[in-house]
Amino acid sequence: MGFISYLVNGISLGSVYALIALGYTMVYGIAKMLNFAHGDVIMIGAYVAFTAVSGMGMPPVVGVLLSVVACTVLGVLIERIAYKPLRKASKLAVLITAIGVSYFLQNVALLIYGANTKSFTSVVTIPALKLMDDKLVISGETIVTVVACLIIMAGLMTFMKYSKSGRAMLAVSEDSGAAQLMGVNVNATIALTFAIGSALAAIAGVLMCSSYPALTPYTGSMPGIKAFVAAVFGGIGSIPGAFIGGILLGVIEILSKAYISSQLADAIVFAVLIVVLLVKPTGLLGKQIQEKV
Amino acid sequence: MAMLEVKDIQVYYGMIQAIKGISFEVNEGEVIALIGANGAGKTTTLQTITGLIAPKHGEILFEGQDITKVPAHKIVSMGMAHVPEGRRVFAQLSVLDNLKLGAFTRKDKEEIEETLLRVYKRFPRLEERKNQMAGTLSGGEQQMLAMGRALMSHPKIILMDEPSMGLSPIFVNEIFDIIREVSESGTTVLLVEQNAKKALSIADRGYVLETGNIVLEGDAKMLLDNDQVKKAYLGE
Amino acid sequence: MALLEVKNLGISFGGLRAVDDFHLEIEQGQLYGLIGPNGAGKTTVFNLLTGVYEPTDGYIMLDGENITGKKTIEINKHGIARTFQNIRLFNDLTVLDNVKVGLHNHHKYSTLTGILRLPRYYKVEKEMNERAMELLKVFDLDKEADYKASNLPYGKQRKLEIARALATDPKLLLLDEPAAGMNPNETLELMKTIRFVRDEFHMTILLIEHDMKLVSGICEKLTVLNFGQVLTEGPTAEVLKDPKVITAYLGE
Amino acid sequence: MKKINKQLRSNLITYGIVVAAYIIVTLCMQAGMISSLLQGLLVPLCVYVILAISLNLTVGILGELSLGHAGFMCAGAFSGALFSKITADIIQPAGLRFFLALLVGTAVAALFGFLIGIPVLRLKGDYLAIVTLAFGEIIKNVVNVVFLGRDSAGFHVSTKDSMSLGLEPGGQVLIKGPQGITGTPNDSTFLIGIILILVTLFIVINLINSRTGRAIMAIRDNRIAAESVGIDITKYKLLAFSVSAALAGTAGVLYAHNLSTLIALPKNFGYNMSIMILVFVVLGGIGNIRGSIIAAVVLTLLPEFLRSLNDYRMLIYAVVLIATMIFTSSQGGQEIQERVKAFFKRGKKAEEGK
Amino acid sequence: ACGGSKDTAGTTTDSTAASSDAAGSDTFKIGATGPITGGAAIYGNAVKNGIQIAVDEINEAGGIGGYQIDYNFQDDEHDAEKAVNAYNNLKDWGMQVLIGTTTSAPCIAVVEKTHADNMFQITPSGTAVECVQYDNAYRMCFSDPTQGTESAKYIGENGMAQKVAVIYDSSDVYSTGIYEAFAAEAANQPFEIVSVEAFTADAKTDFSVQVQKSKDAGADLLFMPFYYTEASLVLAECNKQGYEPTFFGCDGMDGILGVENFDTALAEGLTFLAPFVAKSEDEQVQNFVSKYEADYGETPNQFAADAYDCVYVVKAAIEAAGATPDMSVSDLCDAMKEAMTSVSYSGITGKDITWGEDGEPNKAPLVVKVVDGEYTEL
Ligand SMILES: Nc1ncnc2c1ncn2[C@@H]1O[C@H](COP(=O)(O)OP(=O)(O)OP(=O)(O)O)[C@@H](O)[C@H]1O
Ligand SMILES: Nc1ncnc2c1ncn2[C@@H]1O[C@H](COP(=O)(O)OP(=O)(O)OP(=O)(O)O)[C@@H](O)[C@H]1O
Ligand SMILES: [Mg+2]
Ligand SMILES: [Mg+2]
Repeated sequence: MGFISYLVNGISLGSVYALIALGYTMVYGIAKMLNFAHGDVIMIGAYVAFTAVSGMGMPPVVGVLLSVVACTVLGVLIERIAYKPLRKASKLAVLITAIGVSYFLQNVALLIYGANTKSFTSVVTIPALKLMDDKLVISGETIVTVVACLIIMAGLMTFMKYSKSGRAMLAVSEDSGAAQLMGVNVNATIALTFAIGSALAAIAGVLMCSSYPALTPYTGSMPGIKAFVAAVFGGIGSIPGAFIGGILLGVIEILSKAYISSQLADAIVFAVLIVVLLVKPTGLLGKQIQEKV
Repeated sequence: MAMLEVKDIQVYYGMIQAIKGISFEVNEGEVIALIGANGAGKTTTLQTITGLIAPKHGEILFEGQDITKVPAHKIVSMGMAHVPEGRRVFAQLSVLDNLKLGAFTRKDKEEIEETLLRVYKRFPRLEERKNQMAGTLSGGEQQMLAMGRALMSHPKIILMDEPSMGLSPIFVNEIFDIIREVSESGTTVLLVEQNAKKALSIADRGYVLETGNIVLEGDAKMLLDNDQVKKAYLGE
Repeated sequence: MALLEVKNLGISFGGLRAVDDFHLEIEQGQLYGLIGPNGAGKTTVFNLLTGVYEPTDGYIMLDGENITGKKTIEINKHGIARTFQNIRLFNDLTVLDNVKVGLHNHHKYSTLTGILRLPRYYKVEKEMNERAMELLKVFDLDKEADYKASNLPYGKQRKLEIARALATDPKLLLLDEPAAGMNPNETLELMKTIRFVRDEFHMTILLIEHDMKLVSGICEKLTVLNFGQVLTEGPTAEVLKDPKVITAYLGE
Repeated sequence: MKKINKQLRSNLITYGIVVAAYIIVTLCMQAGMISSLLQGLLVPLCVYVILAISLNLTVGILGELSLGHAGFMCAGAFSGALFSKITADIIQPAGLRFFLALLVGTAVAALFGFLIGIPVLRLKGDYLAIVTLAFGEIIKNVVNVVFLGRDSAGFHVSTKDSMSLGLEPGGQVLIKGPQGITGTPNDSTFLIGIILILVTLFIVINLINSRTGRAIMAIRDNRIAAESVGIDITKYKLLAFSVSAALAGTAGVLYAHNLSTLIALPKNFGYNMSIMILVFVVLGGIGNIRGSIIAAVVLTLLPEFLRSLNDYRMLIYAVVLIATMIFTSSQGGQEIQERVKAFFKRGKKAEEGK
Repeated sequence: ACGGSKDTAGTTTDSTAASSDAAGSDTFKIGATGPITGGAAIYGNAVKNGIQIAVDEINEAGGIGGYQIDYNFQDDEHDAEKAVNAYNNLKDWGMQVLIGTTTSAPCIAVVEKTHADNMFQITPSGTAVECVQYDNAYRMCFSDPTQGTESAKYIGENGMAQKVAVIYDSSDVYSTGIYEAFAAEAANQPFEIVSVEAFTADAKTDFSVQVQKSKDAGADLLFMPFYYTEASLVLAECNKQGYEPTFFGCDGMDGILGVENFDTALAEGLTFLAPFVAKSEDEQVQNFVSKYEADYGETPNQFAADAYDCVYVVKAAIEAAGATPDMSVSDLCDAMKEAMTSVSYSGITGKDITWGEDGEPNKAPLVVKVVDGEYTEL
């Protein structure tokens, strides 16, 4: 009994990681950059929804939509201003810029909203699922998050596989010069990637804060890192990998808290990650790229 | 009016000037050969034409339209294809996906399908390997893919950068046959080659590039007989 | 006894039998050519010989020693050095340093000696510089010793790769399409250099090439590979006349 | 040779800058011209400079992205501080004790670097980065749950709390879990910091310009080619990684003996710190040792000098960081730089081949 | 909540420009440090604002012994090293007395420096034992052990529970300190600790396991020695799991009702020991709360209150010592140290507070319980 409910909790936490990781992996897979600011876009998304719903009394759906729009615009703007000039620069330069953007977003939020914690009102209205004489409770948030993950994952995979823009993204990710020669507009494609990634971030932010309602300017940073780990776990760049990685990470975290040590849970999560990578150096579902000599 | 006109372009890599002001033109239906030693600037010229590199000075006209500042992807959709140096196939995509990307600028599904069949007919090996990851193809196979991919866009003009590099003798002949066929089917060709003899033998006209300057130009037959060319590029 | 003796060598990639039942014998001092259509498996043979891939079948004997399944570094220490079809230089190092890396296992001092700059450091570094410059002179690269390797023109990069391979003092030198991307004049010059290396360093050389002028010009013996298998082998002139080779490879 | 001379000159300039900085600061200090703020920053500056130089060995010379450098600093800091605490009454004078603590911290960090390097260095690129991050976090996490006490019966360890150490009355808690180590003697001085920077420079510069350094850089530039000329990849990667870790450990000891509290927070020993060191390295120019030093100094001082801006200070820091990256790394920015350089070089004949 | 941005008035003094001591000889220069950026920014902001109110009041009323107060607050990002920088920066500005630092870990580092400089220091909220280990340092709040011990005693003496579960932040000095003292005292009390679960700063979003374990252990009281941000999550999780024990917190809980948009029903019945309740009828408290609300648009928490009191304590000590601003930092400190043990202060965090030589305040904690969505003093 205990185990099952830990498992459910793990999936619940994991689905949040998965949702964030999907956005991470999307941007990484195409733009080949570790967007360390992703977690902070999530935080902004949550604040926007918070302001709309709790501050201005809009209905939750409108709040979520506003948040998606705001984050999409934000993501595209960030890309345009901070990352685009560095298209040809080293990966490290872009990484550092992303870190700068992360600091920037945190401090902007701090100036606008202050450091005080806000309590986020859940946007999920469906009731919790109670099983086995109420012993096992699956919250509405968990259900919505898992379902959202699955839909987004399926959507992204279909998009990448069958749409023209999806194929353009794959081409850009491999060789943007050659992609241009195919007639692919590289800037527009990368902007689209960021738009999608940031829209996902907004959804992730709203759902994360619905499950874990304390909102501060730093809310996004640790889950951001964890989701990054989840994405790598599953094989960074792989969409189903991000989902599986996220869920597994959540489950491992919760189970090690429950059965080993709540203080060492993070250490255990990281240790498992290391072991997985040693066995499968490109993550669970990552493509093994062999260099042809 | 020439299909493609290059007017006095100069190109720099940082402070280094790679192209020092060259002009030439390509007429519709022609095969033009651009030859020259290593590092003469042939690749740079082609990349400048397709908009991958911006020239510091000069003008490029395609069908009378100034494309000097037009981004590469728009130039491609205007009907120019470029088979890049070193093939640059999308290594982690399948052969078929690579070909489909070639037709990225085209809309009509049926026409694309038709072109695909024609490409398969010309390169049966590609159909055989259509689901293989492009990166694991051998050098020659990759070259076929690069050519096939360019043809998928159904271009008015095709720019080829050393298509025979690294190919077996039999295949070199085949590639030149294909270039001739492509030309005969109405596509204009601008061909960059180390294999000057073969290139000039199928070309209508040719230009000789030396350290960023055009030093010789004229009828292909004439260039083949030119002593200077013979000595420097034909190894005779 | 042959310097290199290969029997029954094979490897598969997934379902593809890239090299199958391959055999090869090269005598000391020979200039040997490996030719064949694109995708025949020539580069793969080089990768097997140098331990980049581990063969699933067969054995490789170098100078009487079995080197099958050994790691790349081990094989290099045993005496096989190579160049690559797609050039692999140490791009950010200078031309001189590229060659000095090649000298790594023949001119040694410890890391601590290097950090503390003990006298041995200066002595060995001097030896290395001298030896490296000697090698660069052979390839007419001495004037570019201080260039960054990636700033060399293509043809010179290929030569530098050969110089670096020679620096490891191999018994057998493998060259993968050394003339690719060179124009006929440059190829002629390269042929002279390869012959010079063979004579001056008493080197045994195995090369892959599609340029028939080079192959017929300098190779003494040839093996022709087709679909991973040996199609034929023998003295150059004979092989090039073989109808099988003409249909599969040469054309016309 | 011309090139060698150029290199030597460049290295001498680097040493010279450090020594000159010391002399100038010391003179100003005697003249009372240096504010308390700056005085307090001197040792941390040395710490960050050493960290930046050492990380440059991994990132710039070995060419691998490490996001766990703070973990090694943490290992060095804790082992060094623990050593000092245990031997506080035994070993005198303080100078000798601190010297030994430095050795201990360095050795422990090197050991960690070596042990972690064995599995980690088999991975590539971003995967390697994430695993170093993971290791850094594990070190921090584990340090946070360790309780160590000492009484007449010897040492006691627990991972729960200080009560479960079961110390006799009068026993001393040495490491107190999340409270870390308090009461570390303040042995670090600016002079020692400068000496350590010089030692670090000496080790790193000489390593780079030696047979070993060439092998490491060869691996960075082309692993397959390096193997083909007989370079032992694992050995040299491990060597570079361990040396880099060891030097981070040295910096950690210096850090630990500058403050009397040593607590492993995300901020000082977590990935935040690792990333900050990485920022120094990238901003200073990957592989450019002198650049690392300058970037570490400038970026440490910047937020302090922005103090008067209060709430906007970290915002401005972020903007400066982004703007600098765009300026130094974008094409447009680089063209401007080249033009500036060309302007200064005019007249001087441009040397061939760079 | 605009606490972060509108109150720059207090720190308008340009710290780099005014570094000469002499110029300030007709004012007392009081400095303070705490985090106003980073994850702990809430606490620093509260302290900053609380001091500002007191300083303004005192200056308006004629200052300390006729001398005005100059006040400067510096950010320390809740980092020991940055706190030392902040301290040094204040020294350059000419600080004579330090109110700080806000959080424990940085405070331990800074107290070494104030000790070396012999500068008078009083921390509003540095709860760790080591914060006041030297004779120049005092504190306004309860120490961690005091709080832990008092909490255990209170629960035991009032028979609040038989079985107690504890959740604490094992990566936090404050939380661990209270927990350890609580556990030690629990041995003498008629209840049993049935479950102890920790969390860390890196994993403080999800509390499902900790809550479930407490629930499964059958605890009828949940002791939560940590801050209210995490507490709000724990309470939400308990609600989710349908677990309804008695909640017992610590002074870090103060502020939980002020969390914007928080469903106060979740915190109903939450009891904790605190030095200060904003809803108190006390006149001084009401005065402070109304000013704070007017200036910063939010209800002050105990950090702000402790900080506010600190200023008055400093004033009392200076006046008792008869000190003047032209004294050197060290002389001032010696004079104030001596005065401190004789000061008896009544403020908003306690009445008739006195200090021992150990720097600890003697004051009775208030017991606060959340009733009908309001803090109520028991
Ligand atoms: N990305 C680059 N950065 C700096 N210089 C470059 C770059 N690409 C080419 N160059 C230089 O520009 C000149 C022209 O190069 P380009 O590649 O156009 O020559 P090419 O005629 O195509 O030679 P090849 O026959 O080797 O392909 C050469 O000197 C080359 O070194
Ligand atoms: N790592 C690999 N994975 C899968 N297939 C491979 C791999 N390496 C080579 N192959 C396949 O093995 C075959 C032989 O390749 P190889 O590179 O040896 O050809 P080659 O004879 O050198 O051709 P070329 O003259 O074009 O260079 C090709 O069909 C190639 O696709
Ligand atoms: Mg070229
Ligand atoms: Mg090959």
